[in-house]
Amino acid sequence: MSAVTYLEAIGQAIREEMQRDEAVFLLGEDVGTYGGAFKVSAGLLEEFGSERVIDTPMAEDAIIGSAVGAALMGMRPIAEMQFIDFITCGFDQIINMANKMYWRTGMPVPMVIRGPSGGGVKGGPFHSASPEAWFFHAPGIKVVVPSTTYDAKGLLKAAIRDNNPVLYLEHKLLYRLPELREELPTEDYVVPIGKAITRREGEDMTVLTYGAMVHQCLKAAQTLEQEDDLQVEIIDLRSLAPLDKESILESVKHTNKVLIVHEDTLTGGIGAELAAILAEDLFEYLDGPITRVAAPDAPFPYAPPLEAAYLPSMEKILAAARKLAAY
Amino acid sequence: MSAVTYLEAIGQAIREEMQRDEAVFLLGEDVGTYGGAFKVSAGLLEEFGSERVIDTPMAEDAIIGSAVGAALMGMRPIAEMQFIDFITCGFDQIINMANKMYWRTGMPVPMVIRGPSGGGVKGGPFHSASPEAWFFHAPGIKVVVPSTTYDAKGLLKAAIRDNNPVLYLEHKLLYRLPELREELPTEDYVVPIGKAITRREGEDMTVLTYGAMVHQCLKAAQTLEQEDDLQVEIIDLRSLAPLDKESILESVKHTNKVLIVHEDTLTGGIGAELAAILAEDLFEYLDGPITRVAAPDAPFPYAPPLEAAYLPSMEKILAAARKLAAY
Amino acid sequence: MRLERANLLQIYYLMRLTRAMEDRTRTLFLQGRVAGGVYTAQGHEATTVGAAWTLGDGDFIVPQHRDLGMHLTRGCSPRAVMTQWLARGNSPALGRDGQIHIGDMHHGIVPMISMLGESLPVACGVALTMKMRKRSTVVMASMGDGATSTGPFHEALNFASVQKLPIVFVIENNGYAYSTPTYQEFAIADLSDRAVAYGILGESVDGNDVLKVVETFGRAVEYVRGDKGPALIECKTFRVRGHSEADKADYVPPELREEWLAKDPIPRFEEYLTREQILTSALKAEIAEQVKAVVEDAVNFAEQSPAPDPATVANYVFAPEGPIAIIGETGAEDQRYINALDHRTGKPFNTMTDTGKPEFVVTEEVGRR
Amino acid sequence: MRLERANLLQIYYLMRLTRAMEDRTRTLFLQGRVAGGVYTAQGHEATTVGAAWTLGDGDFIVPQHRDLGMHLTRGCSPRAVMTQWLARGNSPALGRDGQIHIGDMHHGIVPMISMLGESLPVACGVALTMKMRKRSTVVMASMGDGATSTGPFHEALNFASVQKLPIVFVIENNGYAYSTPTYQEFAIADLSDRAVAYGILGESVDGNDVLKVVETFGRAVEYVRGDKGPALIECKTFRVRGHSEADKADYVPPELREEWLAKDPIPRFEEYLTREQILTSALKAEIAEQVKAVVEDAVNFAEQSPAPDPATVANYVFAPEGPIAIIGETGAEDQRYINALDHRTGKPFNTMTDTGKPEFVVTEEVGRR
Ligand SMILES: Cc1ncc(C[n+]2csc(CCOP(=O)(O)OP(=O)(O)O)c2C)c(N)n1
Ligand SMILES: Cc1ncc(C[n+]2csc(CCOP(=O)(O)OP(=O)(O)O)c2C)c(N)n1
Ligand SMILES: [Mg+2]
Ligand SMILES: [Mg+2]
Repeated sequence: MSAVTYLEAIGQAIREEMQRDEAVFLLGEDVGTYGGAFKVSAGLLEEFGSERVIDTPMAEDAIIGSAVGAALMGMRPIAEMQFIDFITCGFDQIINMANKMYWRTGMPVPMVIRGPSGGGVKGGPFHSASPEAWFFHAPGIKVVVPSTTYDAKGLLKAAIRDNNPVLYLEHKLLYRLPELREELPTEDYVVPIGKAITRREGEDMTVLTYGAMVHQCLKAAQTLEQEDDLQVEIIDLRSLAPLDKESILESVKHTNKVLIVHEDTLTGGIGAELAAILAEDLFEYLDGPITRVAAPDAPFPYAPPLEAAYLPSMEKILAAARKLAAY
Repeated sequence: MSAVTYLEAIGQAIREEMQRDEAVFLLGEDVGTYGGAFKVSAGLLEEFGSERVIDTPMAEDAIIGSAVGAALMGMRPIAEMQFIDFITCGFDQIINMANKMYWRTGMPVPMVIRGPSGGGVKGGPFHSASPEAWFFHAPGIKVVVPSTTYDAKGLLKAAIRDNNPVLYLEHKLLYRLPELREELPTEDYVVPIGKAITRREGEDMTVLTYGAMVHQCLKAAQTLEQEDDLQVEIIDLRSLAPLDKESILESVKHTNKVLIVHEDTLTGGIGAELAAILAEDLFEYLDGPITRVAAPDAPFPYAPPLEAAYLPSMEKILAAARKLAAY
Repeated sequence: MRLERANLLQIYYLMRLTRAMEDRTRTLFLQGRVAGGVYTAQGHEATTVGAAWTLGDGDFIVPQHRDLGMHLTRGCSPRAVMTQWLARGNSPALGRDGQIHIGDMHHGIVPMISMLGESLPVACGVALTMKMRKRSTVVMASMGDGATSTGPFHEALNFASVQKLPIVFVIENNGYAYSTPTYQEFAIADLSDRAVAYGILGESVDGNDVLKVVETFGRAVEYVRGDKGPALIECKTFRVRGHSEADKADYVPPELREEWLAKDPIPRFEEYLTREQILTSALKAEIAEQVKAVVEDAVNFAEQSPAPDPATVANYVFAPEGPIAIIGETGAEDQRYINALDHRTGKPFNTMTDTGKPEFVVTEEVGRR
Repeated sequence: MRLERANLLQIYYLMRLTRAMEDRTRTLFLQGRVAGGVYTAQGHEATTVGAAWTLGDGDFIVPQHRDLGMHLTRGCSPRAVMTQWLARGNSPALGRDGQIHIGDMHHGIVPMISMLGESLPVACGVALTMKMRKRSTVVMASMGDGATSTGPFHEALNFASVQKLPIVFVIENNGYAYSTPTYQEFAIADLSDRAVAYGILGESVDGNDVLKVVETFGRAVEYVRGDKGPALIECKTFRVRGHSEADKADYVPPELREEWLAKDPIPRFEEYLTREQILTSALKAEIAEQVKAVVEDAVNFAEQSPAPDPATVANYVFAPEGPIAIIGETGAEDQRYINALDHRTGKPFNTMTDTGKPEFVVTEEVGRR
């Protein structure tokens, strides 16, 4: 058993679930013969055949809609968006068909929609999306965002076994990151949906973040400890819907300061709801303004210097944390 | 000149703008011969002909995409969604085509997308949508929400004259409400996009709201004055994107308490961003928790008793306001 | 497909029942007892009943808003339909959704949503499952002429054709999409020509002639069941009333409506049955009685049913944990499997049960095929 | 359409220029000087150049990711293309977008987005405007075979057919959608058969034979210009390289690639031109020189161009207030009208200017047709 990448962990989860449960199958563009645009599903067609690993035409609404139909039949489809950006082409099928089905008919829709999300790889305006906020605001679908190789596998298994639509957002920047290589347990495991995890303990402030930004924040925390003698607690949300309110509130109750960091744009992002919850529930506990660091309210840019300026940088995170610490 | 309804004001705005500028035209399902599902565009086909009032096939992506193409040519299309719920069927065309066009190519896309939104008319899960939050979180489109007959006309004229995509959300509950009948100025006027308006002044707390909820909140304010001797200030946001931060901050700075009310679901709604802005910018000013009253995180229900329980009621607003006032 | 006397009478009964249920729904609406919009399909009965009639056990329908006839033919309970129209707490959607947005996967009915066209990709998923599970069952997915203009229509038909899915696509071309006449919807004469774009079987049929409909779909279903890939059948019919009860439909030329009223599928079928001495005036009266009784029973049942509990409005947004059996396979009817019962009510799904006695006598003889 | 000697040479020049620009882009990518993905279209040159060649003043193209040949044929500047590939601050997208997501409404080019299929409804809007403005101009909207599987394809073609819009839809069927072979994309032999679904003109042509392409599109453009409604032309060609430079395309059977490499449109056309004694070896060498010079100029220009200013990344999300003239009408070139200049740069749009001298001599003789 050797260390695997974040990307390999995703492939492992799909393979093991398909081996475990014949109701599980994969469909999407180029997921079979090609093994997926990023090779996430390499080898699956060979192992499971073309009925369970389906190369579809370029038609996101049909991919998602077919997944809904199969899920209603009791299957557990995994619908891949070649890039998560293309989820906008099947938006209605998710919002109105999948999300509202159980609530209005009592019939579960156990399906996963997954695909490469996030920036940092020069993908430009149409291959760098962070679509979580739209679905976070669409009752009926769960949204998970793994930041580690262990979580990538465990959260995907949990998503596949969940009896509801789950949007699984894998971050393409983490796919092959050497520092994320990890030896995974040989035995089957899941990371429960709805549970955040504390990546670093500290008393001076709580940082709420998820996805690739978790690593950015961990680096910042080290600097803050060394240069400012600040102990920053870092909470990796892992699951955005449902949100682990408990862990969030508990942490902020003892740090009394909160910094929210996400890669998605600021206005109306996940950070807005986090801030709103804290401002309402922990009014008496806050010793400083709830601070957010996020991408500016603009589309995602292509040119390297623009992308660098767009994404939340170490500098921005450090500056925000120091300002907050000063309260 | 006689008092007109909110619905008639919308029709007037379209007619007058089409008379004023031949670049303006209307397209959508049943907008011509039928005059629109709610008769908003009654008479326009007769006045302007079938080239400027276009009955389209049932195809939202084509409707919105055609509007984008015409707008790029310098026309000013008004694309109607028969019910705003169907905007999810053209979502990609808005998010990726319209919204990002000016930013990445420098070429403006002067277009309006409008349609009946909101609940309270027994429309059920698919005819009661409040889609503002998704677009509020999609840089490149403006979002306006008229609550009065005067604004219905003035904001639509401003939207048509704007050089960007504008989502104009008319509330179907207000269409023919007798108490909203109003005599409108005979001369041309616009309500500038990006400016909120104070519907009622008060010192005890600020209520931030928009759309049909403005009227609900005004009623609540009266009760609070009579029964609790509370002076509630009510700000009708009118424009969600861009947001009139200035007016919001100014009001809360002198009331020091804020209650946010919207018809859309709670989590990730507009209220989340409002709370986040206030929690960050007015940390020292708040004398009570930022409180939100909104629909629960569930799809929109059909049965009258369920709809009544789902929408923010007078009772809920009063209870929240009283709890907040007690701080 | 061969039709016994009993079958013919059953079909006639179902057409009458469909018409009567909708007439009654309309009355309830006019009495202010139905909230929101009411969509009926007078004139579609030959198409909806005739097409659905050709299906067998394990087959699925993916009906749309004019397809009450399909629901009833596939055994959906009139009581369920009326509880839904009256938004009762025991309706298939618990009052959360209305109209005939009714479905029950355990009985082969996929629930629709208002976004027309979107059910077609879902039909592909159902058929894909049948294929994966090596079944010989088929899916019948219907749509209006208007729905053929939507993107999902194209994506679904194309995907179905590539995967050779066992789906009979039914186009109920009733001349209008709301107020929009077909010539403003598409530039071809026969929508079945769209089959050419997918290399699948395409045919158009007189949708007001129930015998032709049964014959055509009998063949189409057989073809599709034979793994030959999907079929696209256009039924030419007409929406003789408004789009909804709020629509006076004055955009329809009176002579055109007259022309189609004259082609009303029920009298047409009645004529045939009488000519063939299958339908005697006595039997006709008896059937009328039966229909009346079933409709009354459904309305009474619905009116005596409880209103939904407002306290539950935000509940059941997510399905609970637990095993899920594949529909139609071992365990699927087992209540331990969460898709075998409605967890919101703790009761099994009931769209097909409580069919409201007295049932039409002839059905006893032959059952639902 | 009749082609003078000069036209033939101009077409040949443009095909060579297109191939050379892409070869050079690939080298730049391999040198790590192009960020992200690089998509080229070796083998498409006869289709892209030939089709676009048949257009005239005021006509529009709605190109996709394989259509550099259309851009160049319609006069888009090689310099603009290279600044875009190298993400310079003076590129058409100011470095905010990349690849050939280049457009300039003032010069008849609609910018694409990555969501394939979505440009087709936009083409309808452009054509609708031409119709409203009573123009005799046309739109040429292209797509790959894969894009014909999308919902927007269907919605656009249907809407265009109902409105009889002046659009020539071009399908560049290159055998694959990324790694997906056509038989997994659709179940028909000729995509032009999809014209039947819309009652419009449909034709398939050898996309590697530039003379056939010019002839076919010459007719199609004329037909469409004559208010007969849209046309759908399938060009059968092949993507002889990978989907992007990251794709080794080992899913393509070698013999199939060989077969198509043998049909390379450039040598084929060269052969013809030589046989007809239009292309002498001297002229061929001269053209090669010209092409080389233009490409070098474009690369040098791009490399000397400034990088985008990070400080501006969040600027210009919204267009400023001000009058907008309708493209092609009085005032549209007037800089007071905001769509006549790029307000982000304060300069007029420049995708068609700075064409990078020295220009190929024959162009002087005849200009662009
Ligand atoms: C995607 C979508 N867009 C718009 C509507 C609004 N709408 C409701 S019914 C209708 C016309 C449907 O026509 P058709 O498909 O022919 O069905 P019919 O009502 O004629 O049976 C429209 C446009 C809808 N339901 N779904
Ligand atoms: C709507 C959409 N879904 C998915 C993709 C991802 N993708 C990029 S290119 C491609 C294949 C396109 O094939 P085709 O249309 O034949 O064009 P080609 O690259 O072969 O010229 C896919 C699936 C996309 N760009 N757009
Ligand atoms: Mg119809
Ligand atoms: Mg291709």
